[in-house]
This record gives sequence, C-alpha cells and structure tokens, in this order.
Amino acid sequence: MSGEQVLFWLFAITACAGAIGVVVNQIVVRMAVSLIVCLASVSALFFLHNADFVGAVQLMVYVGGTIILLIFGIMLTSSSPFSKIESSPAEGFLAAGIGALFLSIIAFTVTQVEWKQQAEKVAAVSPSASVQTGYNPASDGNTSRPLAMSFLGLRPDQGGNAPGYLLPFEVVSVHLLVVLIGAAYLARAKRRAASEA
Amino acid sequence: MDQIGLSPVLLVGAVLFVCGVVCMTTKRNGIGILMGVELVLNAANLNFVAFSRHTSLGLDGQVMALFVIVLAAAEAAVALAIALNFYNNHLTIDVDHGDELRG
Amino acid sequence: MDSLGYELSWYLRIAWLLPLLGFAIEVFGGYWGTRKSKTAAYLAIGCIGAGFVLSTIAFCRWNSEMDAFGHADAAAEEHHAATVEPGFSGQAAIADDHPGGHAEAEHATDAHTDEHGDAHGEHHAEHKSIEALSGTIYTLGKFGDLEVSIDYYIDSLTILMFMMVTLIATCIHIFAIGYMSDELTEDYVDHHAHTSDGKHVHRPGRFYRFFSYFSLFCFSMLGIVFAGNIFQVFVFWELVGICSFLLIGFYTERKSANVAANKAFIVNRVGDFGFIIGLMILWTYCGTFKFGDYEVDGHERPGLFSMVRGHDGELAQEGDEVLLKTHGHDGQWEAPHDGEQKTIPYMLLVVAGLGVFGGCVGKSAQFPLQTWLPDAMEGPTPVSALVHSATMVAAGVYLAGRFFPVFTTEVLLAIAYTGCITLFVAATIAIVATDIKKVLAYSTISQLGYMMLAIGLGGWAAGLFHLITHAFFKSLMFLCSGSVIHGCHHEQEMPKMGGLRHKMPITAYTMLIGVIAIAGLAIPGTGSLMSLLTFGAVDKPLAFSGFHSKDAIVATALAYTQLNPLHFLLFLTPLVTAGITAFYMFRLWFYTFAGAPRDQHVNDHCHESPKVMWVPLVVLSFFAAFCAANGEQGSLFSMLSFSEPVGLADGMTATGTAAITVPSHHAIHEVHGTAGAVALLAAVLGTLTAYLLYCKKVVDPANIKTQFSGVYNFLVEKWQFDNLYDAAFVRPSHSVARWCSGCDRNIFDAILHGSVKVCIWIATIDRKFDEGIIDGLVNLVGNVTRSVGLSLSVFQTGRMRQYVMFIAVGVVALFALLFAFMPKA
Amino acid sequence: MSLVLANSPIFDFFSDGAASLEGWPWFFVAMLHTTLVGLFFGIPAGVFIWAERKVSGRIQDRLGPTRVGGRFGWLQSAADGAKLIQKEDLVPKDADSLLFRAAPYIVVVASFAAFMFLPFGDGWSAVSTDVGLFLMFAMLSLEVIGVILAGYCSGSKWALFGAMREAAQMISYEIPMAICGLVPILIVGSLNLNEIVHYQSGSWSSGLPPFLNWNIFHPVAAPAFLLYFVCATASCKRAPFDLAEAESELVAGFLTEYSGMRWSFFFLAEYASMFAVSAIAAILFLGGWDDGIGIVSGLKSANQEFLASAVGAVILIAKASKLVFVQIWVRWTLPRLRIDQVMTTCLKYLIPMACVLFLTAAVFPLALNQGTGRTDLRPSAIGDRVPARSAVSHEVSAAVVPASTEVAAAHGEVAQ
Repeated sequence: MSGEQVLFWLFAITACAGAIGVVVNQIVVRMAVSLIVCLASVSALFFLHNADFVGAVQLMVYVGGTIILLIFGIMLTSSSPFSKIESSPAEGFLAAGIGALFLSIIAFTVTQVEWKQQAEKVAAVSPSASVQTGYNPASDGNTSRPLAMSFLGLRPDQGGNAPGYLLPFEVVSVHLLVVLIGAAYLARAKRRAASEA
Repeated sequence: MDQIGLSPVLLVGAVLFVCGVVCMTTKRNGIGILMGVELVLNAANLNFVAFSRHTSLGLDGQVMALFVIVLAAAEAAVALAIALNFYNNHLTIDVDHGDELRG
Repeated sequence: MDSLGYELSWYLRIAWLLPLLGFAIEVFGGYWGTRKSKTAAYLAIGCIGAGFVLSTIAFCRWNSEMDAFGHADAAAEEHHAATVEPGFSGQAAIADDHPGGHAEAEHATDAHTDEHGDAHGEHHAEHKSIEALSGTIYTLGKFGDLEVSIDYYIDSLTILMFMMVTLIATCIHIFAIGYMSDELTEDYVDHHAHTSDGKHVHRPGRFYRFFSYFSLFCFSMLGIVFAGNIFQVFVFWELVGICSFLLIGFYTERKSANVAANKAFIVNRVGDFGFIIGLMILWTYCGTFKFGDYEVDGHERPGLFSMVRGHDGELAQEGDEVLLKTHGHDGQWEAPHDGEQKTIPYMLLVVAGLGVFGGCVGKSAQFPLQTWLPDAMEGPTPVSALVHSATMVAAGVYLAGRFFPVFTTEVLLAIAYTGCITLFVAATIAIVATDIKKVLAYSTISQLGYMMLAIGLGGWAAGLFHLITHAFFKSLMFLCSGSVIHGCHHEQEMPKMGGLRHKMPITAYTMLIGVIAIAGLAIPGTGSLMSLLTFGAVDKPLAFSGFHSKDAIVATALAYTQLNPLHFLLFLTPLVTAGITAFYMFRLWFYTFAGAPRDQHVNDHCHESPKVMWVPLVVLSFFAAFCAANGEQGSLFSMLSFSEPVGLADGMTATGTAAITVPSHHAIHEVHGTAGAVALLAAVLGTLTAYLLYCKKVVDPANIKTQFSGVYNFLVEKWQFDNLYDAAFVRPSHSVARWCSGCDRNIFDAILHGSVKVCIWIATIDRKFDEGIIDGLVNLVGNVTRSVGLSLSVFQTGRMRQYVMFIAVGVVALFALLFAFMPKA
Repeated sequence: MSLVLANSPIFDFFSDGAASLEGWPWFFVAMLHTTLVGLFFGIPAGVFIWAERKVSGRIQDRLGPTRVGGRFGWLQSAADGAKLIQKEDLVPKDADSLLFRAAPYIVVVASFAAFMFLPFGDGWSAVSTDVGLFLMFAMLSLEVIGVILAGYCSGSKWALFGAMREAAQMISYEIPMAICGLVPILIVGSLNLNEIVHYQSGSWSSGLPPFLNWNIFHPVAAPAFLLYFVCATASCKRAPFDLAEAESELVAGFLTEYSGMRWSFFFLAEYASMFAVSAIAAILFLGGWDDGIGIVSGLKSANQEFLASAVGAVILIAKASKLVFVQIWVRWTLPRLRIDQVMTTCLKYLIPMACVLFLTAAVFPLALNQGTGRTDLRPSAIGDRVPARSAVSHEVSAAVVPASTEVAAAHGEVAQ
C-alpha cells in the first residue's frame, strides 16, 4: 500500500466525515466547520489526482472565500448565538431513508460499470481518441500552464487541435461581474420589514 | 492513484452528493441548505477531476471543475444576498417560514 | 398698356386680398384675444382702410393714364354741340347729322378694341384711351378647353366699385365698433331670444366674429368686382351669399334670424340656378368664361364680350343663329365667313342672358325674388347697411352692367320690366311699413329696381351711376337708422319714435341729407345760376347725388318711351315711383325725427350716438351729397360712360321678338331737361304730401288707413308675395315632405323594424345557444382545470426542502424504473 | 507524486537518483520535511516576538527586555512561552467549547501550511509545485477562518466584533494583495516560486549588476511592491490595521477570551504569517535567495549546489526579516485607523490601484514590443528563462508554438 493510497483513504474518509458532519450537526457554525473539513480534504483529493491548480482554486475560492461568506451569513442571520433550528425527526428519518436509497443506487451503478472498457469505448469514438487514457501521467502534476493555455484557446494537451475555452472563460468572467453587482444590489442595506410594519 | 482506480473516488463523490441532498432536505436553516448545495457541487467537481485523471476526458474535466467552482462562488454570493433579504423580511432564516407561494 | 394693367391689378389685388388676411386672423380672435378686446375691429378696419387707400391710388393712376375725365368732357361737348332734333328720328339721322357722335363712337370703338390682347404694348403705346385692362393672375386648372383661372378685368366701373365698396365698408366698420360695442362682454344677454324656460339667452359676446364675417364679406364682394371671368364671379357670388347668410343669422339664437338667413340663402339659390344655366350655355358655345380677350400659347382668343359683340357692338345674327366672332387680332374680331364659324342659337343666347340675369334678380332682390331682403333686416344694422343696401345687393346690378354686352334686346326688355315692377311694388309696400329698417329695405329694393330698369333701357351709365350714388346715401341712411335704433335701445318701430331730432341732431340732419338725396329733390332754376357761377362748367341745378342719378334714369326712360311708345309704362312707373319714394322717405323722416315724441319712455332714454358712430355718418353724408356733383358732366358719370359698352353711345336697333330701339346718348340728352323737370315735380309732390300728412297732420293717416283698408292690408301683406310663395312653394313642399315622411314612417320604417325584430329574435336564440352550449363547454373546461389545479396545488407547500425531497424521490424512482426495465446486456 | 516532495538534499539522499519515492521511505521523507519546516516555523516567531519588544522599547525610548538569558533578554520569548504553557486553559461557559478549542489550531495550521511551499534555497522547499505562490496565498487566507471561529465561538461580543472586523478586513485586503502578487507573476510568467527566483537571479555576463534583474527594479513591479507590503501588513492584522484586537475599543478583539497556550498560538501564527508574507515579498520582488552580486549563481556554476542553497537560505531569511522589522517599526510608529477608514482605504483606493497596476503590467510588454522589438527590459525574453527542471514547461513551450501556428492555420482556413 503506497503512500498516496494511504493519503487517499485518509482524505476520502475525512471528506465523507465532514460531509456527514454537515448533515448531522444542528449548530450552523459547526456545520460550517465540518464543511470546511470536507472541502479541504476534497481539495487534497484533487492534489492527489494531480489537479494541483484545481485544488489550489478549491482552497482559495471555496475554503478561503465561499465558506467565509457562509459564516458571514450565519453571523448576520443568527437571531441568537449558536441558535439551532431543529427539523422534525420524521423528516430526518425520511431524508435518511431516501439518502440511503440514493446512495445505494449510485454505489450500485458505480460498482457495476466497467470504467476501463467504457473509457476505451469513449476513446474509440471521441475526437481526442489519440490521447492516452487519462491525462497527466504519474510523473507530474503541473496543470497550471495547460489550463491557462486552454483558457486562452490553445490545447497543447491534445496536440493543439482541440477547441479551447476562451469564449466560456470570457462569458464566465462577465457572469461573475454581473453576479457581483447583483449580489451587492440584493444585499444592500434596507430598512427591516419590522420597522416598516 | 492508478492502483486505486476510479470507483472509490466516485463513491466518495456519491457520499458527498447524497449528504448534500439530505442536507438540503433536512436543514431548515437557509445557510444549511446553501451548504448542502456546496456539497453537491463538490461531489460533481470530485467526479470531474476523477474522470479527467482516469479517462480520456483529460484536461476538460479540470476545466469543468474550475468553471463549477467559479460559478459556485457566484451562486454562493447571490444565495447569501437572498438569504439576507429573506432574513430581513421574515426576521428568521427558517426557510419553512418562506411559504407564501404555497398553493 | 399691359404694364398699367399689371400695376393696377397689383393695387387692386392687394386691396382685395387684405380682408381675407384680416379674416384669417380674426377668425381666431376667440382664441387669441379676450372677448373684451377690440383688436379684431381695428384689424378689419386696417385691412379695409388700406384697401381704400390702394383703390384710391389705382383710381388716380387710372385717371392719369386714361384721362377718362377729359375723354368724357370731350364727349359731353360734342353732345352740347349737337342741335336738338325732334324725337323719333332714330339712328340714321343721328349717324348722319352728328359725325361727332359717330366719331366718338368709333373713337370708343378703337378704344374698346385696344382692351383686347394685352400683350401688344406698341399698339397701346400710341393710343391714349383704353377702356378695360384684363389679364390672368393665376391658372387654377385646365380641363380640356375649359381654363379655370383667376383673372382681372379692370375698367372705370371696377375701380369705382372698388373705391365705393372700400370707402363705405370702412365707414361702416368704424360705425360697427360703436354699434356692436355691447358684444364686448363675456356674458351677452339677448333680449329677443328666449330659452325653453322663458329666460333670456346668455352667451359670450361675438365682437370678433362679427368683424371676421365682415372681412370675409369685403373680400368676397371685392372678388366679384375684381373678377375677370364669369366663373370667378360665380365663385365669389356664392361666397357673398354665404357671408350674408352668416351675417343675417348673426343672432343665431333668434328663430326669426335663422329663418331670415335660410330664406335669403334659399331664395338666392333660386337665382343662382339660372346663373348656372347661363354659365353652362355660354361655356358650351363660347368655350370660355373670360370677359376680356386672352392668349393661348401666342394665339389671341376673343373673350366673351368680343365673341358676342365683336368690336362694333353688333350681333352678327344669321337666321336664328348668332355667329361668334372668333377670327381676328388686335381686337378686330370678325365672324369667319368660311366653313368653320362658331355659332350659338339666338334662343340660347337669350336664355343664357336671362339665366345670368336670374342670378342678378336673386342677388339684388328683384321681383319676384325680392322677399328675402326685408327679412334680412334681422341682422345687425351695420350688416343691413353694408350687405343689404350698399354692396351685396348692388352686386346683382353690377353683374348686369358688367355682362351687358352679352344681353340681347329681349333680355334687356325683361330686365327693364323686372326693374319696373320691382321698383313700383317695393315703393308701395314701403309706404305702409312702420319698421324703420323695413322702410329702408323696401326703398333699397325699389332703388335697385331703378338701376335694373336703367340698364334694361340701355342707360348703362345711368344705372351704374345710380348704383354708386344710391350706395352712398342708402348706407348713410341705414347707419342713421342704426344710430337711431342704438340710441333708442333697439326700438325699431317708427310709431314709437318722433321728435328725436332734438335728442340726436347729428343723426337727424345727416339722415335728412340722405332723404333729400334719395328723394331727388333739387332747387329748380339754380342750373343757370350755377352755370353763371362756374362759367358754364356746371349747368345743373343745385341738388344732391340722388337727383342727378335718378334724373339720368328718368331721362333714359323718357327717351326710350319716345322711341318705343309701346313700352310707355317703363317711363310712367318710375316717374310715379319717384314721387312715392320722396313720400315715404320723408314720411320716415317726419315720423322719426319731427313732431312730438309719441312714446315718452323711448324718447326719454334715447341719446345721441357716440363719436365713433356719428363721424362715419358725417363722412358718408358728405359723399351722399356731393359724389354726383354736376350730374352727367360730373367726373363720376363721365368715368362710367368712359367704359360704357360699345354701341350704346349711338343706340341700338333690334328687330325680331323684341323689336325695340335703344336710345342713343344724344336722344337721351335732348330729353334730359324735360325728364328732370317732371321727376323733380313728382319728388316735390311726394315730399309735400308727406309733409302735409305727417307734419301738418292735415289728414290723419289713420283715417286713410281705415278708408282704404283693403289696399292697406294688401300692401301690409307685401302684395301677398310671402303668402303666395307660401301657398305655391312652401306648403306644397311641406305637404310633399309630410307625405314622404309618412311613407318613411309607415312603410320603410315598418320594414326596418320588422327586420330588426327578426334579428333580435335570431340573436336571442343565438345567445341561448352561446350561453348554453359554447360557454357551457368553455366553462366546463375552465372549471375542470381549476379544480384539478386546486387539488394539485396541495402539493405546492411552498417549502423548498420538500421540493428537494420530491426531486430526490423522483430520481430514486426513475433509477428504480431504469433498473427494473433496462434490458440486460 | 513529485508534487508533494521537492528535490532537496534529503530527497536525493533517499531516492538516490530515482524519479520518485514509493511506500514508507516516501512517507518518512515527507514527515522529515514537515518536521524541519515545523521547527523553522517556531523559531522566527520567537525571535520576532523578542525583536518586537526590543524595537518597541527603543522606539519608545526604553530598553525593552534585558535580563532573561543574560544580555539583551534574548531568551525572553522562551520565558514567555514557558509562562503561557503553565497558565490555565480557560473556556468560557457561553463558548462553543469544541470550536473554541479548535480555532487556534486552525490558525496555526493554516500559517504553517503556507511555509510548506516556501523555497528557502534553490529547490529547498518541502513542496515544490507550479502553483506554489497560489497555494501560499490560499493557505494564508485560511487563517481568517480560525480567527472568525475564535471570535464567534467565544460567546463574547468583544470577540464577535473583533472577529467580524478581522474577517472583513482580511477578506478585502487579500484581493489587492493577490492582484499585486500577480504583477510579478505576469512579468515572470510562472506561479512557481522557484522559477520566479530563477528569473530574477542573474550574472555579470550582461555587464550590469545582477540585482538589476530583481522585480523591484521593474517599473511596474516597484509600485506593486509598496502596495503589496501595505496589504500584507493589513492581512496580518498588524498595526496600523490591527482593528481585530484594538485594545482601546474592544478589549482584545477575538483574543479576549483566550489564555495560555491557545493565546500564544495566535501570536505564533501572527508572527509566522508576518514572516511568510515578508518572504513572499522577498521572493516576488527582491530576488528571493539571490544576492544581487552573483555569489549564489557563482557557487551554483561551481557545482556547489548545497552551499549555494544554504547561502541563499540565509539571504532569503535576512531579506524577509528586514521586511518584518519594517512591519514592527511601522506598528510602533503609526496610529491606528478607524475600521471604516480601513475598509475605505482598501475598497476605494487599494483595489483600483492594484487593478491599474495589473493592467499596466499586462500591457507593458506589448507597449515595449511596439517601441523596442523586445517584450522585456532584460537582455532575454520570458520563454528562455523557464528553468530546465520543469519538464512540463518544456513540453508546453515546445507544444505551444506549433499549436499556435496550427491554430492560426486553422483560422486561416476557416477564414477562406
């Protein structure tokens, strides 16, 4: 059992634990913390998959940004410290049952499918069939340059003859700007409904 | 990772996904529901990255993951603003109070 | 001389269009000004006054260029030189013995010819006298040969009319400022109009409207005078009609006013019908409407006059056809003798003349269409003065004079007799009329009759002479009566007046001038005195304008009767009527101003009119007195005779249906003294009678009334004309209308109602069908949808967590189905 | 999995030349690296705490600590540490005890993780990755989570206020800081800290002194450096931006309820992150471990790899310490801002300025290319400076050119 397997199982378990912690915790702040744990270990999984840039982005944007936003939200919306809004146990059980079913279905699917064969089939029909199964071999994990290239519309990883992501990149950036403005507008200081009523 | 293969990662993704869904269904706190959404998105990301590592999806998987992350951040910002408005209007973050649209 | 024509046409056309501009602005007075502002009045006066100034300029230019006076004097001297011959000598003798007259005739002929073909400058340059200048201002449209254009036809008559109209109009405008001043208010109480609940009508004042109508009227009247073709005349003719309609019905709240307005309008239509017939005939045979000659792409074309009369004023009659003189140039128009002559049946020419004259009859209220004029007195007095005495009714006479060349002798005879009847009838009615304005109205009709008579007798100049003088003194008298009415607070009944001359002296004496003028009084024997004083320049007795003009007419009539003894009535009637005229005019004056006040109330409250009203009176009285100074030798008459139609100077002889001989100037002149004496005698008699009856009260008029009650009633009933027309036209048409309405109501309406009932019945059935079945279906669908929606809306709990749950369940279910039914590979 | 381990003498020793390690040796090496970095993580903190006292004393015309450890009180930090460890570990009743306890560890771990990517010498970094700088920023940004938790879970309003301020301040100051960090990235063309330093290091071959290669001498990067330093000071919640623990207003901000070891952890993390941001500044702008006069490169060319890296490490630490000293100096010199002033400064002034700098840096090579046919002020262009060790970059730089030409060709075809 190699080191990365160890790391993988470690982070996989922490990720799942964090996710479950998010579900079972009733105090919002603790939910946030366990979410942090979950996301952080997911980013670690990214690193293990040689997707270092994605992992870094996950850390920076998710853990360093989104979660903080969420905690802000918690602070701004909690009527009392450590307030917990319990949901009825019936719901809990129902959700648990549905979740269990769901999980079993997905697990069943995942385990049943022969991924290797599927990948080869795909490789046989897909335009990028020339590429070997799986990107970046075990030797390196430096994806920032190819990612940057693909955002600029160049695809060195596929011999340069595959479509890049320049347009989606631009669209997403404009979308971000719009969302920024929209969020600022939505969240601007307003008189509370109470004072009006 | 080649010894581990694809399926375990997908299983982890599945767990995250299901947890996210359950979170969305059980949490009455709006922020909690947001967290559920984040979980679901992360599950998707994990699968993307895994596929990009193990199948011919290649770099595109990571690109998709990046887009998902960015859009998730945007979504979180907007959702948070909505949650604040909700709190302003209902003086609570309990989404069960926001059922003005019930039939 | 076309340059002169062009210049004059510019003066006159500006004078003509200014009132239109004024109208265009004043119409909006209600929006721009307040009801209390006199702006509209000043604007109108400005326009028409400027028009007067321009006409005066045109007058001076004309006389300086034409030397009309000199020409006229020359003609007059020749007349004097002529030795008096016993009557009945006829044309030949005059022609032989008086080359002068002949020469003058030819002279006139040449002059007349020069009127044609304005384009030939060099020809005019060497000739001094032209009688008419014509040309085209703007061509509205060409329909085949028919060219509808705005032309001008300027001769002495035109210019004199222009001056007369503008001058009188100006005076009346100014007068109207005072007279209509009580309209200067937001809330005008009309005491003659009542609402349904018996109250007086309250309405905003219509000062500006009155003056805008006035301006429009002036524009139309000047348009008639200015017009260079008969069609144009017709257009403005109708415009004048409209204006009179508007002005008569000015107090539109009064029923009587509305009725009068309608009457005037309809009666005029009757005449205009004839007018149109005449137009159609002339257009059909002559192919043009223009009076004067004109040019079409370089080729001269004869106008109506030269087509009918040519340059020698003779009808080229051939059997029952009249050759149209279409060939020639420089005004020398001859009927072509080769194949392609244009002819018009003599009959139709007569009919055309009669038709056009019919128009004149309607417009100038001649027998038998005279009935509208008295009723037209419903309008405000300035209207009566301007429209129904001085100008509009004069338009008929003007047209008769203008169109003289086209009239055949038959037409002339008809005109003469029409005028004759009219003047007598009107005069007799005037005797018994008690409404001061009515009297003046009838006297107007009768004076117009005089004019028509004169024109019919061939006394062209005399008739128009009278037209002008009459315009002055009649407008004067109307304004005086207006002043009286104003002073007496809208009291018009003469019996309630009397002794007003102490209250309103200016009005009284200006009125007296007018009365003397119309009565035609003169101081006999002063003629020689005058000649001594003026070294023979003037040999007329001292008299006001009316004397001279009526004198001329009577003279013409006398000469005419000498030549055609058959028609002696045409001399007697005017003679007698002269007396009657004097009688009823003085009756009016005595009634109103002399004697003791009959109605103390009226007398107490009456007062002299303000300055703005009596100044025009003075001005007009001046003209009424002296405009015709020195009679036939006077400048006015000579100017008129200057542009007299060709061939009148030495008379005309016509054979055929109307075998009459029109007297020559010479013939008229030689009987002039006699006629004057007789006419004066009649006038004096009339005056004396009036004096005795109404001043000295030698006999009480009431007794006469009772004694001759039949006659009196007959006259009061206006010779039963209204009743006659009522019985002949109005009632029949009413009954026809009633019958038609009966048909409508009983037959057509019945059918309509029946069909309507059927429709309604079908509609009800249809409605039942709709409501029952179609709507039922639609509602059913709607209800089902709604209820289903309601029952389903239970699932929409508004709790998003539940929705997520649903989604999850759905996904699970889908997967389950997938696994259940997926074919095993 | 070369991502996790850089080349370093240790690595070479255990792998003896192999491309990668597998199994337990690999695990052992990783642990070894971590331990070393952990040690280094502790020491400067202590030193800087002592330095802070001395400097503040001097600035306030005092002597500062003098006794402990004989002269200069150089053991003062150790003494403090000992005292703090002995203190009772208090947890308020209202606090959420779990998170209250966890918060200091989060903070410490965050700033410690940042050190993992810091290259002390040439290749002397625990983890050498192409996104090193990015990861360092990410790790430093995680620190705020701990602070917020600490403040929020103390169940005290002072702490809550402090946490809120801290969170707002750090979040907003990270933006201009990162953008300023991107300016040298644009110049160098790599996120790899090693490559950034390589880019700045040079020799006398061009006749000019090598320190002219440092980004600080780049016309655009120079102002970026100042901006970055301000933002770094703020994101370390150092005065004049220490609103989080503004004693005069909120007792001690998010630290109010803490005592003993946990309290000292916060300080540890603070000084560590001070050193971290200073080291980043040194690497990005001041040439990293490269002395400006060619000693290190000389040693390297003399195949004294180890010696070169060791000297470089000293140089880097010296540069970073100087920057830390400047921060201390600023702290005891400038008065504290108001919170609204802090936020205004960042949002209204620093961010726009940073964006302008970023755009300038992006346009600069193009403008330069218009003027002088070169994209860089330096003798050689960007592409050539990619160090030989990065295989990927070779592939890329090899692959880019034909790719771009092919794409251009494809476009041409499309156009026709």
